[in-house]
Amino acid sequence: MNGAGIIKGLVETARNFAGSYHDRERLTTVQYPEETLPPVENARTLPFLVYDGGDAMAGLRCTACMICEKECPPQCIYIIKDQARKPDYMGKMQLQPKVFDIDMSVCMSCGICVEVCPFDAIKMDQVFELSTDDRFAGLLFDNEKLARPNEYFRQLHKTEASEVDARREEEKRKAAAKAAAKPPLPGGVK
Amino acid sequence: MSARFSPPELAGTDFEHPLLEVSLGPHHPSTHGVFRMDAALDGETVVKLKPVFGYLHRNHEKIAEKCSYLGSMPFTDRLDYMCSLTNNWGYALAVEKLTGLAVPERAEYIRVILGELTRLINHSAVVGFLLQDMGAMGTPLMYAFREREKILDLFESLTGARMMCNYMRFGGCRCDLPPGWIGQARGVAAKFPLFLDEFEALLTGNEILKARTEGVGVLTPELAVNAGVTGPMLRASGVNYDIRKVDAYGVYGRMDFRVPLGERGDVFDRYMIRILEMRESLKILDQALRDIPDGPILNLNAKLRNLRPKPGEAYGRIEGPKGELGFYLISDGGPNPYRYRVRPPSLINLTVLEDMCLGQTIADAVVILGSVDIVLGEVDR
Amino acid sequence: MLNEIAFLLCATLTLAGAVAAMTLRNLVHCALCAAGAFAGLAAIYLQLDAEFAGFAQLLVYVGAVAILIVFTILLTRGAEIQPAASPSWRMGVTVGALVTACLIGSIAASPGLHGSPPQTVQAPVKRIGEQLMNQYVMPLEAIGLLLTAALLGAVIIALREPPKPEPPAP
Amino acid sequence: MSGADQIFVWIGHEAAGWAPAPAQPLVSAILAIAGIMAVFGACFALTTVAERKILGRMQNRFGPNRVGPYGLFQPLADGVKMLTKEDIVPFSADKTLHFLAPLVLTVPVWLAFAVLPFGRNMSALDLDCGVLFFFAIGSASELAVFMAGWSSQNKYSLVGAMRAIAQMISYEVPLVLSTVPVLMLAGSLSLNGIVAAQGSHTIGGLARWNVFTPWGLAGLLLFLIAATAESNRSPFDLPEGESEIIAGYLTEYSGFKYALFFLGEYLGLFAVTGLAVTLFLGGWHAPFQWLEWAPSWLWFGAKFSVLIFLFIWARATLPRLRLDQLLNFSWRFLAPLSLINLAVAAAWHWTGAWESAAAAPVRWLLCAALIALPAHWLGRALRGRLPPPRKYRYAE
Repeated sequence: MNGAGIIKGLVETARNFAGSYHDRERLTTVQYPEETLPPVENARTLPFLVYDGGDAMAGLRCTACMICEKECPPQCIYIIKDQARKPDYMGKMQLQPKVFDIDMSVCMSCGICVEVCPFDAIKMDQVFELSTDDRFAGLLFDNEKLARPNEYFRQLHKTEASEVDARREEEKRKAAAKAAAKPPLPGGVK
Repeated sequence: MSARFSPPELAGTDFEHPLLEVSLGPHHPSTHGVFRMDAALDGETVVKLKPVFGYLHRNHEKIAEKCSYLGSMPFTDRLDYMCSLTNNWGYALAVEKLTGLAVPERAEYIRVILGELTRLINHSAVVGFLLQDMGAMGTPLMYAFREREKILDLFESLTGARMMCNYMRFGGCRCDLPPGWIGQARGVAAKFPLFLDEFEALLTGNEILKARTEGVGVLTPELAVNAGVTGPMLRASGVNYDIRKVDAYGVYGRMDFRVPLGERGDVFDRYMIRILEMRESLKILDQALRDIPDGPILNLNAKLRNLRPKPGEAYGRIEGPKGELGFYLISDGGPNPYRYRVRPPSLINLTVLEDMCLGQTIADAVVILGSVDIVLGEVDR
Repeated sequence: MLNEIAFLLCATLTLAGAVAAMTLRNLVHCALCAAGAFAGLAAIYLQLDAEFAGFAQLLVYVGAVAILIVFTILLTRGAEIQPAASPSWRMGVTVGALVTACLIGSIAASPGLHGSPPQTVQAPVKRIGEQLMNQYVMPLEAIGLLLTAALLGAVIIALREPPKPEPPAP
Repeated sequence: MSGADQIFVWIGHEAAGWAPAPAQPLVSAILAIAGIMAVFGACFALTTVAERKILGRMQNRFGPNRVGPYGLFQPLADGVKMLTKEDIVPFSADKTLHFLAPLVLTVPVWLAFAVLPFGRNMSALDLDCGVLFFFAIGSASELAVFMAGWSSQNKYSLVGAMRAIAQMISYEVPLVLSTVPVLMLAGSLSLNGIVAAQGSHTIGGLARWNVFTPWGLAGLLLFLIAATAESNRSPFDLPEGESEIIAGYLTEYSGFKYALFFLGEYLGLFAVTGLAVTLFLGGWHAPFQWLEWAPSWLWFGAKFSVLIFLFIWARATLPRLRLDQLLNFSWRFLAPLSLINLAVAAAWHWTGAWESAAAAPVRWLLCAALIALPAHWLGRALRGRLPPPRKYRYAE
């Protein structure tokens, strides 16, 4: 019949018209500022630096090993090593970054820095409200702005954080056991 | 100032039909991004059409030659930004060929699942865009995007990102499926046929759609094969060529699915083939979600950093949603590829645009372009 | 008083449109001015209470004839013309003079000029229709036939085999 | 009649009564004009937001809901945006025509509302040949579109204007022809007369609207299709087909001039919808006798809204036709069908005596068949010989 297909189509849009009023499956829009989606554990937006303890700068896990800087595909990480060293969680003396900048306007949220970091020092954040009126300085994050406590990481990525924490506990325990088994050399530091 | 404008090279060739030369694009509403068609029109009939591209060129291949092998992976997301996972897969396949890394079975299944979900996203969105080009106010597109949201949610909970997934790694995948993911995916796959039925009720029988697409933009099988057209466009012309069958990469060899083939190679066939392929994809999804084994997801020998493949070359290709997506790599033993080359299906499918558009009206040219299914990120790279 | 002003406005519009249609350089402007003249004429009809004639004038002349002229201009050539005398200008002057003579003759013969008050003619649509269908049915049909023939002729002239699209180069 | 029914008429009378006697006709005319402009101006604003919301819902999204409660103040925001936008006139444009085109479109469209009866005793101007007036006024819009497209000196504009004119001329034929049966059977060109002719009732108190007859139903459908094309709405929105020719003849317009075009188009749609209500849906009459207590203008408004919803619904669903298909559809389907409809109306008229309970359905069905069969054949002929249904092979 002429127009049968058109009528079928009209019925379909009418069904969606009615459906959008009662069926959440159809009306998938989330009205953003009032509603937000529940956070997704794996979601990633931009990187941050993890620190332990109360002092952000002292507790940074980052050892300025430069791996992330080298691996970052868009080359948005910039690190300068500090001369001073500080002990890490296993008591080993490690370097620390003097400057750790990430240009967030260049970062493409791929998460490769997280994957390559051997110290679990850099992780992906889930913030997305980053708009600023200063696109150069406002989006260049330094280590103070990047540092987040480990609790924050635990809050975002529960599974990953508990894995990391367990591993670090284990390593710490092993290191302590090693240190106990092998008494420090007389007179030796380091 | 005359309203008529005869371009110099065309003026005087035929006094009876002064040609109107219009440049559709690069910021035309329906050129799918920054694509341009220089068309010479006689009335509204296209007598000459020159595709112009390169407006979105981002130097992808040269950047990849300066990047580590891993570092190019997130860049492949941005080739065809509708289907980042299949791009990942193509690139991973090429590097795996180069290095000889084997992929664990579970990872292969995950790849198949993600690849088919991507195909669903792509095909439904393409049909939506095609109808958008036909002036359907975006309604089918919105329905397609509604379903796409659900699949993107799956991607987000697995890979952490909705579009730029950066998920596959050489020798497997980045992370394992989160708990409950398979169930969710089954739920989405089970509801998708309802959406397809709805889609078909809205579109397939529609007289206007038929009038606009039947017999429009016919691509003969000979021309399609000669021009190297691949993917749904080639199959709509009736040529049986699907790399999932030909190469049986991944675990496609174990999957039971059929390849739908078109009859006439016009826009309607291209529309219909995509719908039918989605139905076949759902079959594959069902099997893969049912059979997925436990096990590791990454080859234990896989190296994330400092990958230095032995000197040699490799070509990895997959059946992307748009056609044969190939990555060609030459290694000189260094940490980055010596030569990196993408075979973008969109670009090669686009080369037959003029042949399909000649003699059709300008309104048809837009629809034909929509049926080719291009993403400029891939065409221009 | 109001009536006179309205008449003057309409008449000015008509005359100005007509003069502009003759003198302007741009053909599209000429066509649009001609449409303006047609509209002015319709307004004069309406002012004379000839509703049917007035609206028919609008519908036919502004809605169809003016558009036809515009179409013809666009389909045949560009809008700009060279200011050159037409070779058949003598013919044009002759026709113009003849038409003017006819008009002057009929105006001179009209009772309004001879002092007798113009009688108001009541012409409701219904009566026009009845007259057309009874008394003037033959002329009406003849005109209809003529127009149909003209339409068919135009179609035949315009009908041209569409150029076959060249087969795509292998 | 109830007070609510005549409230606007009463207000008009009272207000005009305050004026000195010689000025009274002028004052009441101005009041009518002000009333029409206010109501349909508001209607325009409401329709823009309602259209976007309905389209949104049909596409499973919310539509505008940010400005004011339920997004109702969206038109205000749009208006402010339109008015504060830069008014760009292309360098090579024909500036006079570019300026005049929106006016030529909008002003006559307002005039068309003068003859529409919005309720009992509620038409601003009861013309003897109202329908003719309506179509005569409408013919100016073609010139306006042409002026806009030509004066912009833009290829897309020109193509859009050519498309628009071709389309409007083609669809004016079925539009006018589909109204002719109504005029014939009502024996009047006056819209008030046509409404009055549909005022009586049959068994069960059902009104004698034209749409309840086979020719009226067919006529309404033909009229609506042609009206969609006349007002350049989807699926006949080729002149502005944004996916093909950017915005057609509107490409080079911005700011207030664009808003005027927008206004003109919507008002044209309203006018032609109002005409459809008047011609086929009984004007301001209630569908049943026992519903006549509700104010007549409310009935008009209700029917008007339903038709507007239909237009929006079609817009949400249908893709656009191609120009040649569009013209073919008009000349090879709509125009012949409306001529046949004329004959069916005549048949209906001749069988006017078949009023008995047994004969009436026979008459109805006979006339319905007389129009349905040609429609079927014409549709077949239009589509040409259908190719066999497609079969899709599967390769294993």
